[in-house]
Amino acid sequence: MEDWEPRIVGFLCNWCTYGAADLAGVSRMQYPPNVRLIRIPCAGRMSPKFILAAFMKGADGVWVSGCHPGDCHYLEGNYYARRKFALFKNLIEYMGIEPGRLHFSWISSAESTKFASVVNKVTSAVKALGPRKHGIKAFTVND
Amino acid sequence: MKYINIDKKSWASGLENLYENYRLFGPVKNNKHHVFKELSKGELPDLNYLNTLLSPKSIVFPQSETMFEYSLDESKEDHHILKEINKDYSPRALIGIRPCDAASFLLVKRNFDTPEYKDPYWLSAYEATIFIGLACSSPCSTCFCTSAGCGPFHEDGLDLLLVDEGKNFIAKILTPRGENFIKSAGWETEADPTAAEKIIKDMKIKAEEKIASFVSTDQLKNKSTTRLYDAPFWEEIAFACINCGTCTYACPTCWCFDIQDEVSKSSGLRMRNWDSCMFPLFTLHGTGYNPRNTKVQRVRQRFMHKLKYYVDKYSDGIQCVGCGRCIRLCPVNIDIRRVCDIMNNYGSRSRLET
Amino acid sequence: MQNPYLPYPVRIDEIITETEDKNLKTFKLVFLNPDDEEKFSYMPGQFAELSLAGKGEIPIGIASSPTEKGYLKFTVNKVGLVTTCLHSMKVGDIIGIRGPLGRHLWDTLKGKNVVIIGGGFAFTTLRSSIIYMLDPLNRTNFKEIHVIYGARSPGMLLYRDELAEWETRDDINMHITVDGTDDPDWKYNVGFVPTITEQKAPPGNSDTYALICGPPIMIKFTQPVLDKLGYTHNHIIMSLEMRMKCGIGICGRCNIGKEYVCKDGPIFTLAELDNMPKEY
Amino acid sequence: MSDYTAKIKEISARLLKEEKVEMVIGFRKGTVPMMNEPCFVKTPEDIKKLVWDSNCGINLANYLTGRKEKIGIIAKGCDSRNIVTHIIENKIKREQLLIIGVPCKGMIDKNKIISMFENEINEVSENEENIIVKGEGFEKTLNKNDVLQENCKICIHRNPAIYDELAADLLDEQKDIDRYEDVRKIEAMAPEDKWKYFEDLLSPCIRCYACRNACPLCYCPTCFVDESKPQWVGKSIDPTDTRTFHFLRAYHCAGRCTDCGACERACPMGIKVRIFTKKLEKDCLELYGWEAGLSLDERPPLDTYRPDDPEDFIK
Repeated sequence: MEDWEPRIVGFLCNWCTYGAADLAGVSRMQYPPNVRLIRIPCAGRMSPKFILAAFMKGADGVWVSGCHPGDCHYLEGNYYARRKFALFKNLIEYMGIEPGRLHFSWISSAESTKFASVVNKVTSAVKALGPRKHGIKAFTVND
Repeated sequence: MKYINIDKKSWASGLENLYENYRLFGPVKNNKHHVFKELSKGELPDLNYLNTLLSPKSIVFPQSETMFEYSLDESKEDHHILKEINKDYSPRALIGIRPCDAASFLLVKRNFDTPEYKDPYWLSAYEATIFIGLACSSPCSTCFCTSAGCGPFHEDGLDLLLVDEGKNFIAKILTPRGENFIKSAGWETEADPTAAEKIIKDMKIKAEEKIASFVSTDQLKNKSTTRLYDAPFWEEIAFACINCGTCTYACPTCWCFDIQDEVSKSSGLRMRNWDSCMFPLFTLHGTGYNPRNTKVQRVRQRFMHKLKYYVDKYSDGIQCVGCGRCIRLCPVNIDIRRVCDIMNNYGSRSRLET
Repeated sequence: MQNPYLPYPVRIDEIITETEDKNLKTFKLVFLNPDDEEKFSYMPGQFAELSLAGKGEIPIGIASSPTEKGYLKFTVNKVGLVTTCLHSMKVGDIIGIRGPLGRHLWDTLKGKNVVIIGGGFAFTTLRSSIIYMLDPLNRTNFKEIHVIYGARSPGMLLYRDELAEWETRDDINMHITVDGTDDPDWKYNVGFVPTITEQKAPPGNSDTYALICGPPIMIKFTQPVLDKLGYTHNHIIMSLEMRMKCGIGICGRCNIGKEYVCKDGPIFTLAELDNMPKEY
Repeated sequence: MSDYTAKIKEISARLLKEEKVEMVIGFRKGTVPMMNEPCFVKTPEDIKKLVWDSNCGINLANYLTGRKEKIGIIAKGCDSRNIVTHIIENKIKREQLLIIGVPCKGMIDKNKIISMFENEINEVSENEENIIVKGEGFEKTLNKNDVLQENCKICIHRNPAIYDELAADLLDEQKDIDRYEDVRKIEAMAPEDKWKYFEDLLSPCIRCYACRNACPLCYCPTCFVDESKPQWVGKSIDPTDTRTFHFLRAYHCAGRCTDCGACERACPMGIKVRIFTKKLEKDCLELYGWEAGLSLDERPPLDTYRPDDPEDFIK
């Protein structure tokens, strides 16, 4: 397991964290390549189904990132999302998935340094836990 | 007819012998309920039970079953071509099945074994199975087997009938397969046929007397399908229904299934899973149109199928053996006995209250 | 025991986009094992389950005729998961096919006048029937053949080259129609199928059968027209659509009354349908 | 209980007679012990079939979804809270309803009672305090409080939250109840043990969806398990699919669940499915001070926010 690398799915708000990822890229910042990024229109669009589907299909970690409170492009999407995430994070842990596998962050499009640092933190947290032992479905419905 | 006396002291050793030649399945108490499961070596079926929570249909028709496998890897020569899967159809014995459940396999066989098409999965499993019945001396209050074409000592569909006589079982051998089973177990003490016959007959009469609930089915065949279908009572019958699949999943005679593909990277499976006419998805077209879009329509389909369409199609009674599971398990107390009587009496002089 | 759920492997040999909205494509399929073609012996009006590994199966009417050897044709409308995937496939891809499924009524039609009434993309099995009847070996088995076929617009008609060819023949009476068009060169009918049926279809008699296949709304308005023209219900043949899985009358979902649409249909006479619950 | 029934009949008869409602939704006596069947009554002659006893655990709010008539509905505490939720979520209009409130003394746990006896139970009757169980060769009197449904034992809203009529005087609510002892026990487990716990809990599940369908909150036209593009979960009885179903179902009830116990009561396999919804109920209370179905004027917790909501879990 020495050379095991986690696979992490990141869901990023189009208006902030996704921009930060771009900025981090053009600024040639270094961060681990373990995160596969998926752009979503707003943290408020994030459905718990996406997170469970990612875990079910074998993700070692999931990370969701949106705009800082007050900065939502749609004014209040991230406020609603915050409540959804709070309940869902607790539920995921209650289910028996380790706390270090699901992460949330607020990162504005200017915060490329924070972006790189959060990717680092998320990756090392997931890496520390090792591969998942349960809840990966070998055969899934293909769509 | 041949009868064997099985001393309960030799029950365990007999099963031990059988274990060499058969996969054994039997009722086992799991938490609060009895369920049918495969017995491990040395594990004994618990024959001191009223009936299992769910029917034993899953032994022959599993809730989920793989049909084919295939590769999606285009570098492989046979990619995207479905292949049959080797399955274990070695002899298996279903021990302690109630006569009603045994009869259900014969009903269901009509669906899976047709003149035009044979369902290889169901039939292979069915043919691999020998059915060791356990006569029912204390029927439940929800049992109405005697008016649903079978009874507590019914023998159809069985290879062997066990009758619990306290210290021993009398085994009535009904088929050559049953005889092989007995031989394989090493139970050899033949019982006097006349005496055994008498004991079983007396117990049977007693058991049948205990059956306290009945359905009337005599008029179903004569009724017009479309009149029953259009009858006004369905709204009232269906009102309480929540459209869960409990009745259909618990029922020994429900056979509907769905076919689905699941894949893992470049390998795939085609599988089938139980389905239920209670679910809207069952009949939903790709276009979004659903010919059975309402709860009333779905409830009507279930009862019409069991109590009218099947009756018309096969002219051999209703698609129900009277096990009473749907009555006991329905979360909202929809009772097939009541529905059957309403249908049977619809349009007759003494119409029941609807 | 032969496994009726196991599809024959076939290769996509040709893909034709049929209509201007690009939602209908015809797939020409060739059996990988020539023996399988022998086993797949069918008649017009039957259907097959197309099987896409990893996606599932769909029941589709066979658009080719048994008189066309060496391949099968299916015209597929893009609706759900499996058809969408099929539409994205390319020539050379491998799929599966199970069948032929369903019954046909050709014994009844022998020696009779046949009036084919079709609408929209339900014309596929009707095409199969026309090709079959026009085959020189079969044509003498039928008297007059009438075809009333309508679509929303000229660009939505299927098999346009063949329609044009049939128009020129004298052993088939074609009545092509569209709901409307702004094409000044359109030389056929304009109007809904029920109207054209009323104008062009021959009157009903014991020697004449109508085969109808189309959207429910077309069937709903055509049926009274046929009544008026004197067609009795056992001389009107229709095709039902239901969600299906097994296609062989076992899985239970296409049950209507005591019939399974997949096995006992999908073709029924209106007289048969009159005695079945209206649940389709 | 007979006085409850009499009063319910009297009110229902009056509402129908005065044409204030087109139907009354209530219970009729079941065909097996400890079961009553939800039913509707449209004419004064049919009133006689209405009953009320300790076997009316099914949540009748489930039968209101999308109905157009003027309806009289019999509602215990939890039913009334689900009616409030239904009104808030526009599944029924307040003006359509005449709520016949029933201060509820708790419903009995049928499965528990059945499992207490080896033989089949043929008859169950009750009085104010006791449940009398009879079967072949036995008769036993049980203290009703000992055999209540788990959710009824810890119920703190026995009185209807809204009502237009009352079938009895309001009750004193239970005080000093620890509602979440079982949830805390699981929260305290290590992840591995939690996983195992739920694996065992869900192993009997047959995916019949009785829990979902018994729930008045589950009225989505297409449930996520039935969606096909994409299809979120498989249709087999794969344990991962089953677990996903149960947790997502519970999550969809977050801030809406009244712990009426309908799901658990409906489960044919006897799975304690409230353990999922209770976790969310507890978190909604602790994080947002929310209890579902108590007020028509407040938005449920996932339909609103405060700028200073807790966010210490966010980086």
